[in-house]
Amino acid sequence: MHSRLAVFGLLATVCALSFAITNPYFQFVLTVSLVYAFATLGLNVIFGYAGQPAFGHPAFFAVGAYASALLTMRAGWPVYLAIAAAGPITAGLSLAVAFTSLRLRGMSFGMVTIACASVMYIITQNWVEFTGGPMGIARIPKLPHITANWAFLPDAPHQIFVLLCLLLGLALLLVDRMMASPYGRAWLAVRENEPLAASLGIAPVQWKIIGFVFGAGLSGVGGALFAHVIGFVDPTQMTWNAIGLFFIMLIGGGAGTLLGPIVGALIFGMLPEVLRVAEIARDLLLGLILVLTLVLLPDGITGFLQRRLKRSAPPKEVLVAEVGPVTDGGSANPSKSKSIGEPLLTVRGVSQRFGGLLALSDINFEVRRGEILGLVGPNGAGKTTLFNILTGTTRATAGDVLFAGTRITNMSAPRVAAHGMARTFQITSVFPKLTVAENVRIATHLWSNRNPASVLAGTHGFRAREAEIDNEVSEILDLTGLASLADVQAEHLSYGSQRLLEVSIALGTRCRLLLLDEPAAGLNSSETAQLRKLVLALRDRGLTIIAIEHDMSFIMQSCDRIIVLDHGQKIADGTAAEVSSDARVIEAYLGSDEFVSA
Amino acid sequence: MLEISNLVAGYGLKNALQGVSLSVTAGEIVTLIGSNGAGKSTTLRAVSGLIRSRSGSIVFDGKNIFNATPHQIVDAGLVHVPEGRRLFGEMTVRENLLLGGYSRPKSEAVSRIEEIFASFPRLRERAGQLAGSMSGGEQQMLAIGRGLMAKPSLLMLDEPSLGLAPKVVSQIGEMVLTIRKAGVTVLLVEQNARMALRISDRAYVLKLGGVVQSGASSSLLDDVQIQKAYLGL
Amino acid sequence: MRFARTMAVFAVSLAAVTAVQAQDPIKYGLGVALTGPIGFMGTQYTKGLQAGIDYVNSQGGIGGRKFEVIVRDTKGIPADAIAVAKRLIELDKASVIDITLPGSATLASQSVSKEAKIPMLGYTTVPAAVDQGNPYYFRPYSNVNIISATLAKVIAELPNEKRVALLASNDDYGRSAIQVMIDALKSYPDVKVVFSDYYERTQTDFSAIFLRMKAAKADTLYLDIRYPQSVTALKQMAEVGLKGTLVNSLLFYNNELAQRAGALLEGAYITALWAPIKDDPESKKFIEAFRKTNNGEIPDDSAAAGWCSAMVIADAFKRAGANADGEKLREALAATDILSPIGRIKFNQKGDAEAPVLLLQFKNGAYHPL
Amino acid sequence: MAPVFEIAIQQIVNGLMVGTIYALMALGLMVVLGILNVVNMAQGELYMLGGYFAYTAVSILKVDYITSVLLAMIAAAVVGAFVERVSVRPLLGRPAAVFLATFGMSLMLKNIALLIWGPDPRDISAPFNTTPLVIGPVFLTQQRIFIFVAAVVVVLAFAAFLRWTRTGMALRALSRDKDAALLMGINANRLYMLSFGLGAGLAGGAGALLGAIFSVYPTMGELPLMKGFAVVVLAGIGSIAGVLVSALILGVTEGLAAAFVSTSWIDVVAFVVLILVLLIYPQGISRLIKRDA
Repeated sequence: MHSRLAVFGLLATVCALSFAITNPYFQFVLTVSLVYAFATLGLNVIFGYAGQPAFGHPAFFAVGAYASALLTMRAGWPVYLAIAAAGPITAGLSLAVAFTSLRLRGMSFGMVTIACASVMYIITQNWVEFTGGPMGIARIPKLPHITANWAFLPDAPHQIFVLLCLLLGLALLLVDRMMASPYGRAWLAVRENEPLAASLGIAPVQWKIIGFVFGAGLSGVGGALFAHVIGFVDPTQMTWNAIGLFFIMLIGGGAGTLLGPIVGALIFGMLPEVLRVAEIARDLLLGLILVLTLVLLPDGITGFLQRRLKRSAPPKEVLVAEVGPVTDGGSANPSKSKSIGEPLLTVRGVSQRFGGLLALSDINFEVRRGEILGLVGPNGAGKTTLFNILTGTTRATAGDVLFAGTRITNMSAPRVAAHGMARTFQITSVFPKLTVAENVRIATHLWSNRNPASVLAGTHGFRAREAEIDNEVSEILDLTGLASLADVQAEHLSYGSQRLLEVSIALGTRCRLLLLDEPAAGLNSSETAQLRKLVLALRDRGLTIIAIEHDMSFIMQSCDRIIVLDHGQKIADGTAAEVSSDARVIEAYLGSDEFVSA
Repeated sequence: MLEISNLVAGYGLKNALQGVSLSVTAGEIVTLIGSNGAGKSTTLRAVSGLIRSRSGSIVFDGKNIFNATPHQIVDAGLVHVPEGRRLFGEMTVRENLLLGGYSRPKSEAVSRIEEIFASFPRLRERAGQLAGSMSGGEQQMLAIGRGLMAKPSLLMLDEPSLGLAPKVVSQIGEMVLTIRKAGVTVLLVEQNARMALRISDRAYVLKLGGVVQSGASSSLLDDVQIQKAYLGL
Repeated sequence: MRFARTMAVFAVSLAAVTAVQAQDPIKYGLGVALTGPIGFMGTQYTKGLQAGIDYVNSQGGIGGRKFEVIVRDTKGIPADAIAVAKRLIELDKASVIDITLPGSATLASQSVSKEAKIPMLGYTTVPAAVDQGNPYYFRPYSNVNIISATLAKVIAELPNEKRVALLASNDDYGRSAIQVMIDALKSYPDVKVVFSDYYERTQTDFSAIFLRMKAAKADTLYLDIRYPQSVTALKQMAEVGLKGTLVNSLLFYNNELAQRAGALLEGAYITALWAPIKDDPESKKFIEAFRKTNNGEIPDDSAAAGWCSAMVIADAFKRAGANADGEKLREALAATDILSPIGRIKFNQKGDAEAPVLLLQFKNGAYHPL
Repeated sequence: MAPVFEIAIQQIVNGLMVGTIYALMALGLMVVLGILNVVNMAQGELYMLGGYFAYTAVSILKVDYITSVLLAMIAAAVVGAFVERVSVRPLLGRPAAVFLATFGMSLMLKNIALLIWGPDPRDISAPFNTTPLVIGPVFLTQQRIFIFVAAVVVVLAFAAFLRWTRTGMALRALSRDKDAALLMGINANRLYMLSFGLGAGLAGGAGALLGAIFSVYPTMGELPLMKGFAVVVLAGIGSIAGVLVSALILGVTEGLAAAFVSTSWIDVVAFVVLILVLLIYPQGISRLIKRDA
């Protein structure tokens, strides 16, 4: 909310500023910078929010420029209609690029987007009949006046300026609305933690593609405006000279924020013009400024200003969740569950081979509705591998998994999640840069309203669902005792609180079966006690739970049943008392007695 | 020889170690035992410089090695054989050993390989084989041999028995004793508590990032406390 | 050495920026590609222009006012050129602008000159430059149409079978050169174009092209390749055993090329905008002035174009008065009729001087006018 | 023999030669990508500097051509190490930032070259007989054979360096398992710098070799960089043989495209091949590329 105000304040200032500037050259530079802001906004979606190094993405700016130029000049479309059409056209082309490149990840993905940008460049350069080739397209109609007689906006430059500010405001509203919807949350989730996102039903590739295409659409509109502002477009707009500038603007301004792309476009968009004083040494300075910005301002100008403005920002202390109302909720009764029902999960003959190593061998068991099942065993026994197979992260070599009557063997992680299974990870896995509440809100993805029309229009149904999500998030945080930390960034939480946050995230999915991977590891005794209460309370609410744990007191006191794995084999299955007296179990844990001191 | 006091270290903002203090005297075998997540491996990683520590002190052979870089620590004669062996599986046994002696001049490393082969004849047989294609026990042997290449005065072994058959575990135990006989001090992290306590002189029990108990290994061996730390019985 | 020279240009431009307006000079705003792939051509043009302006100033300027050249680098990027044109007009208050190289930059920035009603020059031979509906643009040089017509006539008169292969650079200039050439050759029925293609400015290997020309049995070769790429190309032509009469436009006139690939060039027909072997008084004056300001360096055709730009503008101000506004200057320019190193400059309706080109033949290791 | 086949054979031979140069560029990119997990956007400018260094050595220091190539490799390596120190080390762990910082370095290096050597293309004069050798339908010049042989020698030398020397092993170890490598007493920062230096040396060598056939100018590195990228993505990280094969495939494909399609489209060939391979074998390529950002 705060940044939204800042953005519109900034735009209003820029708008007002335009009246103070009378020199047409400065007006021109400012106008072009405003147009660039559309592209940085679009780039920000895929690079800043979804975190994908789409280095070739700014080429879509030029695609939009060509689309609108050709529509007006070849097909005779009205300028504003052509600009509006440039968005979807660019988005359509970007879909093809996204499909080819987003199969790769990280730097390789980045390089392929560059390759795609090069292909587009060569096509525009050589398809002379269509694009005009290296000559470019000249005499593109300028943005027409909306009305000849606006009393308060007499001259054309101001009209266009105000119009651009309004359009940019509209684009910002659009981005803002997306970011406050399941779309934005999915992008952030993919950026912050892909495996966790997948476990919450957010298919990473699909959401990257959506972000890529949405961003390209915005850039395309920007490019179209650019074409009609400067009246010319040619293939050099697709070369690295142009592409690099967009990245300087976004990173310099602050990627991943609402304000950053606008500030970056305004400041760094004008920079090359300011640097004209250096004449032919201009690139030397531009490169130097780029390197210095990256080194000295890692989160751009906006990040730097934010830190200067509120020095308090990153709390030095590690924040700890207070013991929540878990004690009051549910019957914190350590006794056995009363209502153990029919089987919810059936594992049949699951085996997993990694190269020559048999990590799991013919595992069979059932989990009944409302049960808490403990999964224990020494390091390397195959417990986490089993979890990975159940949740679709790893494909089993053999065997079958049935969940609530559906065969989920080797389904992808997001699809397993959609069936109602959620998990936590052995190594703490949260969305570190987001707040506690945002973390949990992301997890509601599967049951949120993702209809694009409802999101954009902000329909009643959409708002009602978002309110329901907010309610559920605060309910979950109350339950897990994190309510007081709702606005703290997850990375600033104590380890114990992060463990609780993981459980909270899993609960956000409204799952039926919860898999906990070493939830108590590293917790102190009071935190462990709190966790135990929470687990029991969840069981009493009807959730079925499987927990991997090394803390035996936790397992003994919480679980209805315990399965012991060793070297990939199930060596025991029974109640706490049965398991703890099993000779094979003791041997597995303490080591064999065979060793004779030398 | 190694003196750790009040060491605080961890990953990200979490402190996996919350003030660990322990010491190792020359010629000893000292073992660290404790449940998963107790901070055993983190202690070794902090000592060898793989993670940065936040506070405390680490003194080795009279030198302050707190937050020194890993190669400085290796140069000082303190070598860490990591959990899971971490061999370079696509390189041969000989190449792995050669890398183990990276801190030494090349000629010295080459002659040192012969010494390692003399103590581990099995490795000589496999010298040209890819490390990744050997059995678990052989891999562990290579990992230890690779650690010895740098001529350490103190060798830190992290879970050498992990994932090995009982018979091989006992061989590893013997190997550790042989190493000590050759004059190398050993700091051993083990999950296989019985084996570790039998071959070591002293032991520290870690829980939640701190030392909860320490003493002569023989006295800890039949202690109920240890059973508790492991099985929660 | 090179560094010192570049720094000198740099210093001159800096000085131009910061120059005090003591004598209130007439400002000539030049936006040119000094960096980027065609930076070396832009640099030559700038030197020629500066030599011309220095010459005019040494003759006392116009009505007591001297000229000042404000140089701004466009990197050869049209979008940059538009910003430069705006800046030159609105901030530097130039009375005339000159957006030179590449042709697309000249094209792109014409709308700026038209809107501000400021006369504009811009060195390019691309035909479309004068078709932008901008009455303020003038081109006091030759153009591709004239060059191609000249060469087409040469080709038609050759005793060959006249199987023509065309090759030019894949940029604004090369694209229009080939298009116009094909059109020009259409009026000679016995001439057959058997091959045409474009090469990249960054291209290093021409052997595929020459092999294909050979396979097409071409005997008359129109190769628009710039030095030093041309040396490589000529060598590769010999490598693949391609033989034929070379018929070329501006780009094969180069003394260094003659030195390094002389034998390969033997018999070639070459057009040039201007060449230092010209011995008319205007050319002599130009060469002398240029060598004085550039350490004895011999100017090339790009430099000659720069010199002509200076002469045309000085003449127009002389007739319109030193304080003429854009409109008056435009009128004066339209009435231009002067002699210059490239010949008589007189603009047609479109503002195109259509200056004649020089036809040369390379024989016995030297260029000879025809 | 039909002219079509003659052209095809000639172009296959030419493509193999061009491919070796691509391999040099790609190896430099790969060694940096494999070890630091970053993309060096200044690689093209190191290629360009290689050309200028060789030019300067031949025309000003008056050394012979082969010495100048070696000098160019060393000088480019020094610049590469400098680039690592200035624009990569402060940003380690932020691959996208490193990408842009090296892009910034590329802008600066291009501009510096322009200020030092000026915008005119320069020629390295190399002492080769220009009369071509004719073997059946194939024309070859001494210079091209030299470039091919030199590039292959450099690739093999590099492979031997990685395979047989202890430093080479350390580099491989660092790219496979950083922590384990550190525990061997390997100084990571020094090797990071070394890997940049090596990559730069390879690029510089390529620039010096090609600069002798074609001219040297400030923007000459842009295209080879792109080709290097294409080869790296095609080949995947970790296999020198894979890089060499991919580079040769790319070179030959481009050569044939130049003969039978049009020269103005050849630069698209690299990228279209890349995209097609990705469409058909997305798994294969992803599997080959081991580490991601």
